[in-house]
Amino acid sequence: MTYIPHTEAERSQMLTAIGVKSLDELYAGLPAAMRFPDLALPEPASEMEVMEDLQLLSEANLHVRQASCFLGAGAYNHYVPSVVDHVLLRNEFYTAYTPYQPEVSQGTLQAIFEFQSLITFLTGMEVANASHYDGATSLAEAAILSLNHHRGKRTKIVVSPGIHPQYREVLRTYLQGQQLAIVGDESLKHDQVIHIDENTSMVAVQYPDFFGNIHDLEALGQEARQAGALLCVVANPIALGMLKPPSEFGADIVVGEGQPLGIPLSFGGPYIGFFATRDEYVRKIAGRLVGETVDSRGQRGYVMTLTPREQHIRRGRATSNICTNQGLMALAVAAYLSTVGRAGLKQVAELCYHKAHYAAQAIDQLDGYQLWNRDPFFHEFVVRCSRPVAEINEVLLDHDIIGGYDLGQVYPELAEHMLIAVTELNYKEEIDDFVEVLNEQA
Amino acid sequence: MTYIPHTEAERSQMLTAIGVKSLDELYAGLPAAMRFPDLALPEPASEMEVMEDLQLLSEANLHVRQASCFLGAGAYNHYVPSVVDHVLLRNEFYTAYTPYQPEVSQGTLQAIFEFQSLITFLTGMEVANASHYDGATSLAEAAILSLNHHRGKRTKIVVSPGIHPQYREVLRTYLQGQQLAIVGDESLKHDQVIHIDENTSMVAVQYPDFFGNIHDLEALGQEARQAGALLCVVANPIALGMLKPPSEFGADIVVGEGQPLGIPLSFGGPYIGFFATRDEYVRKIAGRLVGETVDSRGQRGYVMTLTPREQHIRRGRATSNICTNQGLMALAVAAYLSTVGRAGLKQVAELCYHKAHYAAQAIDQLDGYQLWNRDPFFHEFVVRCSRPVAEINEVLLDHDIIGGYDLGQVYPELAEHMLIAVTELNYKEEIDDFVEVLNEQA
Amino acid sequence: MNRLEPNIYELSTPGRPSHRFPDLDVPLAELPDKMLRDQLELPELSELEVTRHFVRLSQLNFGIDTAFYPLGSCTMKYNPKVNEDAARLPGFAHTHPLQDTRVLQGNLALMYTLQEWLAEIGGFAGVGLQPAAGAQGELTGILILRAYHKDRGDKHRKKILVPDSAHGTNPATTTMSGLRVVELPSDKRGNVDLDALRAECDDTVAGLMLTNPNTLGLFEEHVEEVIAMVHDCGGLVYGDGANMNALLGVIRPGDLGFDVLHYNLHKTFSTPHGGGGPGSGPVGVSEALLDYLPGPIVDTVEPGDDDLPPLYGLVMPKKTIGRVKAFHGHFGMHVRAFTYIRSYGKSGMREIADHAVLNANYLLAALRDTYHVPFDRTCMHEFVVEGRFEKAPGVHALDVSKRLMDWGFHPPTNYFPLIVREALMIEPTETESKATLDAFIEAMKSIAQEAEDHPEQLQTAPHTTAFGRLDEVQAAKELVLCCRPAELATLEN
Amino acid sequence: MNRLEPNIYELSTPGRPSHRFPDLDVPLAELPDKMLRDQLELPELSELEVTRHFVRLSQLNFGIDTAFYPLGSCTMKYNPKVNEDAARLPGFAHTHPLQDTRVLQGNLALMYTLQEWLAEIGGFAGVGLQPAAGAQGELTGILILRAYHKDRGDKHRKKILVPDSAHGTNPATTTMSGLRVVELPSDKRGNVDLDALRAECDDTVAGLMLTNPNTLGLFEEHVEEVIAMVHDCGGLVYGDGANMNALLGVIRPGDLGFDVLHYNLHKTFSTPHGGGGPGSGPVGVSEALLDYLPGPIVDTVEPGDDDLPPLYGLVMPKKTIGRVKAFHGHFGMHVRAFTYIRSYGKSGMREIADHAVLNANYLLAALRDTYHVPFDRTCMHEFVVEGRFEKAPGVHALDVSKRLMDWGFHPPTNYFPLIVREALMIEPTETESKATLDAFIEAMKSIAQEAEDHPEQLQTAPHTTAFGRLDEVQAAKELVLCCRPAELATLEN
Ligand SMILES: Cc1ncc(COP(=O)(O)O)c(C=O)c1O
Ligand SMILES: Cc1ncc(COP(=O)(O)O)c(C=O)c1O
Repeated sequence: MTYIPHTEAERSQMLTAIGVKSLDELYAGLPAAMRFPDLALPEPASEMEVMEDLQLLSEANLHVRQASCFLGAGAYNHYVPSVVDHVLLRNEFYTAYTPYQPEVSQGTLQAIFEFQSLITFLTGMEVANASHYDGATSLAEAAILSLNHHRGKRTKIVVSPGIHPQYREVLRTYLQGQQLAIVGDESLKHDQVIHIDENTSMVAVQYPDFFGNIHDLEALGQEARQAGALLCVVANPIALGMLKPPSEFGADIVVGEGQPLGIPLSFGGPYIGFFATRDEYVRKIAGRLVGETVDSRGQRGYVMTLTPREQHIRRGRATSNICTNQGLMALAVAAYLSTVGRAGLKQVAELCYHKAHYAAQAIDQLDGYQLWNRDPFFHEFVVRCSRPVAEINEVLLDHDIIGGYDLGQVYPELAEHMLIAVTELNYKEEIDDFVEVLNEQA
Repeated sequence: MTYIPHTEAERSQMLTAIGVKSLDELYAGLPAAMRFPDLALPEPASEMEVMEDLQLLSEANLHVRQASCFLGAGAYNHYVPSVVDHVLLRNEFYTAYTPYQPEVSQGTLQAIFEFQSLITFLTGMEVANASHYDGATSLAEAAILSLNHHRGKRTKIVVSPGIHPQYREVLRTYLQGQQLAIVGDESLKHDQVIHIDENTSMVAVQYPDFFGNIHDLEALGQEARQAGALLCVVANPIALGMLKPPSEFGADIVVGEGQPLGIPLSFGGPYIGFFATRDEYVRKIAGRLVGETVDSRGQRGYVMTLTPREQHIRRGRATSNICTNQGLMALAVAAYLSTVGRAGLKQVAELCYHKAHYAAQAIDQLDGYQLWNRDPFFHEFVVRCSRPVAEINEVLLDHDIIGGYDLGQVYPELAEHMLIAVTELNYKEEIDDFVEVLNEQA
Repeated sequence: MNRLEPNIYELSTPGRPSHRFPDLDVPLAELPDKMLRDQLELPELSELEVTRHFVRLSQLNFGIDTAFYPLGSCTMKYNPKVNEDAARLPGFAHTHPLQDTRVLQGNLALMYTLQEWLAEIGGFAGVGLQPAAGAQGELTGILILRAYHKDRGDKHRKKILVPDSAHGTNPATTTMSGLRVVELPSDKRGNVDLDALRAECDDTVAGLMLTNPNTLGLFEEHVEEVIAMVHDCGGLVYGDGANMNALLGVIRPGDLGFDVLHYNLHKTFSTPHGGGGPGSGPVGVSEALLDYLPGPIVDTVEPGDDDLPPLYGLVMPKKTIGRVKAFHGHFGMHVRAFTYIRSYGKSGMREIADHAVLNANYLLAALRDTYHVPFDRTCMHEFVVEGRFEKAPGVHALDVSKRLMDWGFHPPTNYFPLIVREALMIEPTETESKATLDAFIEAMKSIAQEAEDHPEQLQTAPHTTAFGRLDEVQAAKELVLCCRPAELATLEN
Repeated sequence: MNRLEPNIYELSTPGRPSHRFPDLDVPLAELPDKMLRDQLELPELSELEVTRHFVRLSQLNFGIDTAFYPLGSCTMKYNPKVNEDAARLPGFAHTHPLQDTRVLQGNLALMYTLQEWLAEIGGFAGVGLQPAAGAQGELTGILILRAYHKDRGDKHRKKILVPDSAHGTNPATTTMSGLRVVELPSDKRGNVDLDALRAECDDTVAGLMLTNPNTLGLFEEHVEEVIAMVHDCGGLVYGDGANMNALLGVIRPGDLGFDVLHYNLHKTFSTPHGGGGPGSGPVGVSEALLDYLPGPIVDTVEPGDDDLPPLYGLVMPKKTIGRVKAFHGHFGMHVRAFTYIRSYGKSGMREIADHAVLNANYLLAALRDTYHVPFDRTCMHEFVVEGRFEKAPGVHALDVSKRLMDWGFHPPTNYFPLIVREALMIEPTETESKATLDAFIEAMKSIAQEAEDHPEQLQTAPHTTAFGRLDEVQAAKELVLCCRPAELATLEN
């Protein structure tokens, strides 16, 4: 299959116009010995054959719609209303690029502006940017903002062990070149508050945390504020459909993973990181910002703004290198939130909440299983099992059930603990079946 | 799930503006006793639940991509390039209606004009209309055209038994109110030529015929012409990618089923009937015609034309009642033919041809099976079996093979004969497997 | 600098590489040389050229998804996106119409259920899904009437009564069926004129074709009497169900005495109009006519029980008028309509009608003082006003329509029904919001004012669309119905 | 009558029924009252309103599928539709990143194969697919260099050499990685200035970031020498692969001596740009750097044999720099790129580069006489001209760009690279036809003429688009970054 339009005749006309005899000649300046390698790739194939291959590969997977899925841990199986993908398939949206030329990009610009607005209101903050790669990198970008806010004078980031382990990994990857300490997540018992001091740039916490717990962050916010550190909350956006926005705990930055808002699981990506903060930090935000303005005809319109923050202007002095971000995913989130709306998001949140509690209670009553969470939780909870989680999950799979996350993999103290997520897609019947199989495996 | 936007407040504002107190009052003029029946319908459901139901229903089917399909008989399993459906999903195309207002319908109008052009060139005729419901009704409309052409003075339609049986059924349904004879298809042995006389309005024949045969229609065309009857050819459009167009046999009307040109099988519909003829009959064509013109600014544009032929103007004197036709399917055909293009259509035709012959030859060599076709055939052929076709098909199904059409169902003389179709979607391996299972069932 | 979109032949370049199919994997067979064509005048484009062409063309259209589209009689309601997804599920989209029905129980269950639901909604004993559109539903229905009378030996019933407000397909259908149209006048309130009807009711009446609500958007006030008169003279009553949207959950045509009715899935049940189809026009019939339905229809061939669902099969009604289409009708549309009814459910049906009627009456109330309403009473889902102005005699309904485009609205239906001068037939549908209706009202009022102040603004409209008025006379005179390929491709590969 | 599209909050109506989820089917649990929010300022729209809004917005965009889009450095080639279908197959789209990999062998096989193919195309020992975009690929690569030196105890290597023609992400990446940027000037032919490079090559060099072809679209003429110099002083060479489209099947960066390189799947491998992402920026590395790749990557954990495919697993490279993203990268983009490479295959790779280079040189040859070409030699897949005119000093590159919109073209990249005055960076890509290029040439020439004759036509352009020039100063000054909901919704249901 080729998408190259040239005919033989056109090719030779063009070569003549250029003044060369062959295509090879165009590469005369390239090291001759290495030119035109013989690549070990498959032969070209027709679309029909390619699609068959892909179909077969996809069928070699067990997907979550073929099973009951109780796995979350940072990626959630939610229902995506049909209209969302119909919007994404608009050719003018997905085949455009970054709206450098606003006169012919108002569609993208207004959609991003709306995404920013939706995130701003959802998080309760004052301003949101056009997106980051995912929840993990938005946390890293928050840390960088805090470091810049403190002009590099503070060299400690305090993180809660209740933040998604992979987010903490990414944070450490991003900051490995800086001279600073990332502390607080040494063990679950650990109280981060003891780390907060005058050298602390940012305190980061997850809400609900990785184990599903809904903590009141009021006190932590005050500690951070007192120490002059920024409070960053990693929030689950569906939970914000019912829970107090982090702004109410005095959060300075709210970041998170937007995947639950209309983006398919897709084996982990593309997703979208959202990033909201206070107006006072707007000039330190990484990434694109779209602002309202007017055009030469007096019409309201939108442009990318405050670009001097960004790499293409500030180059080596920019605080982030982000360029391409998650435009189309921002559109998905905007379409999702517009479609489900105020009432719908609340409904999803509550469905998740009640179903998770129904499941938790039922499992807690089984012999051999015990609910680990002591605090209120949202749609995810931890169960102490009396066997290795991997073994239980294997049996569950035989029943077409995708079991929860094996916490022992990353939290040694939580061996034989399973993190279970429940969403609106889990009917009562599925939950009951799940509980029954767990019971048999106790 | 509702798509009604009204809020409670709006509803009452609107009722007030109308001057009524309740919605019920709007129906005051309706027979009171029968108002507001209690309908035995399911409760409303969320999109998520509805989609799950539909998914389950669809999975209760065995579809042709889950099996090897050798079934044709008027509906063919061809590959549809991906781009076709992306075009059909353009909101502006599928949510518009008949282009009554050309200033805001140029997209639809030009696409139909292009469809007409493609069909004109493919069939070799001079003019084509915007579509009929399917191949069968386009044959019926051809017959009606012929009757009108002869001003009702000829009362016989001669049809070949090699025309799709269901098309002949539909022809008879359509014409049951007219005083005329439809003859020629009494048995396969029958030579239609003997029926052609001065009273014959139209002679209809299929090309390739229902059994796949490619007949030279030259002689038949001459017979028809001599008798002053119109020759109507029901053509397979994929076959026209390699075979002589019916215009070369002197066809007056070429009709057919457009499904093979980019339309999914979809259990039989929606498909599209195409209809092409000579310029001299253009004022007698049923259905929409789009013509080129200019707008007030001097731009080239398109409009529906010769509308005085149609029911909305001519009412009881119109020759057809067709109104809504197959607009979106015409777009699919236009997109398909533009995508595969000259070389692609020929390639598909030849793939079908060669694969069908490979299969036919292999089956003919088996004990217990015999190729029935004596003439050249295209991508479908008949095999005489030594057992009931239904029995063989049952075994084939166990091997995930969808066998051919059981001809005995409609042609008593062809009991134990199977009509087998092969397309570009049947790989050699599938054909070999099919032959092997047939062999085991001999 | 005006960038008109070339046509697909103008965009073609000989030799352009286009879509590629797999290589042949079997030996070459001998070709029937004598039968091969030597020219194939199809265009040659790259996939990008094809995509860009059709995307650009699409942008020249108004559709429901871009603009308010109050095209009367066409019920341009929102087409839910989930319907599109459902119809594209591989388990539906890739089923062959002649497969063994035992492996297609999903399709059959869906069709069976849809038959039942439509019958329940319309108040009929049974429904056949085969007809492809409204007009084919009409043909089906009238052929059923004809067959019924014929079967009873009632051979001289050749007259079909058709009100003068009827859609053109009604009389055209009658003629196609070999019967004779007798047109009935409407009375002052837009009803069938009872005296005229009475005068025609004799033993040559095969039936009456009645649209209710009629094309004025008005409920036939004497519907029971009208139906009784026809029944009393031995005729049957055919219902043109194009306007069923007003009746969902409100009143059932079958209960009113209609003997046959066609549904328009592409109107009432939200399947997309596709730029002019495909539609779907199932037909519902009373008990007495069940056996005449076109076939096959879906029926249970083995009853189900607690453990097993019933086995469905395709069966031909005993005295069927025959097939009206190859295969089983527009299954893809059946899937969409099924999805739609399943979504709204029982209570949703009436909500649809309620809001369709509410929206129409709201518009009517707002426009009544500005536009002349020829038959002014509570309307159902649509209404008709006159697009003419005493103070601006040179302005016509068409001018109002064209000017509406400048406001971003698709115009209403023009010049139908024929009994209204300068008709503008306005059907908002239930899926439009008050805000949209208010904007439309503003436009309509402003246009009426403009008709007096600046009539030329209307007469030369539209101004802001990509195309101005098209010359229909030239189109009909010059009759260019096919691209002229710039260069008739003679290279054959 | 100008119909601006309101924003989503302006379109909201309190109480509007919107998308409905299933009813709760379990008992209510107690809610954590203290933790509940009392306001949720989200809009409320019907599905039709949502659809119409986004469809209308989309029409305000130019995209590849509507217009030629020669945005330099971005490789705006055709995005095949089949790629979109492939990524949406349920078996891919509905897989959870933390499922047991034994039931996700389809995903892993695809990723493994893509790793292998990209490594083969680039001439590297291995590839990691995790990075989300080009810039993250850069960060990954530079962190790998850093880790490599650190591992060897080479602690004072803090200097990253970056040519002045480099993309802004290159220096920004360097800083983010805690290293120091040293900018290298370009020579007269657009190459890295060898003397300047030589002067910087010492034992504090961590590496060089080289874009080849560079952002002028020119192949680095001394590339082997440049790389050797850096290697000789103990540094490593990072390749910015944004311009790989020119090299497919032509030359492999790994063969040239690059140690690390990021690929842009959203440029070279046709995954859509999505209005600004998602992209995908896999990183290829030489043997010596394999263990530093971010992870997990896909590897075979049990070899296959004739009957069984290998078992794939996710493994963490031994000395990994760590994760750069949660999970495994932009899998949806991996599927598309896989589909693309599989379609073109072995021979197709070079055909892509050939025609990208052919198209660029064709444009360059045609425009050379009209526009000043600062570095004029055979270009690769793109080239840079100056958008300024001696006879029209008031006209700028931006004006040329805006005027191109009136011709229906998306403008080239403006004001990059920074070393060219009034830069217009033009990248046609291989999927555009000669006819399109000819039309673009005509436009460019006509605009150049117009710049002299009617400069104001350029300075006030665009004229035919839905929007005129936007006021960027006001945007930055007033800083409105969020809708102001007309009415802060206080009803809480
Ligand atoms: C009242 C009425 N009857 C019949 C029809 C014909 O229906 P169809 O176009 O589906 O054939 C229409 C179509 O617009 C109509 O409005
Ligand atoms: C030369 C070059 N390098 C790096 C980048 C950054 O890539 P991305 O936008 O994918 O992060 C770009 C993007 O435009 C580029 O053109």
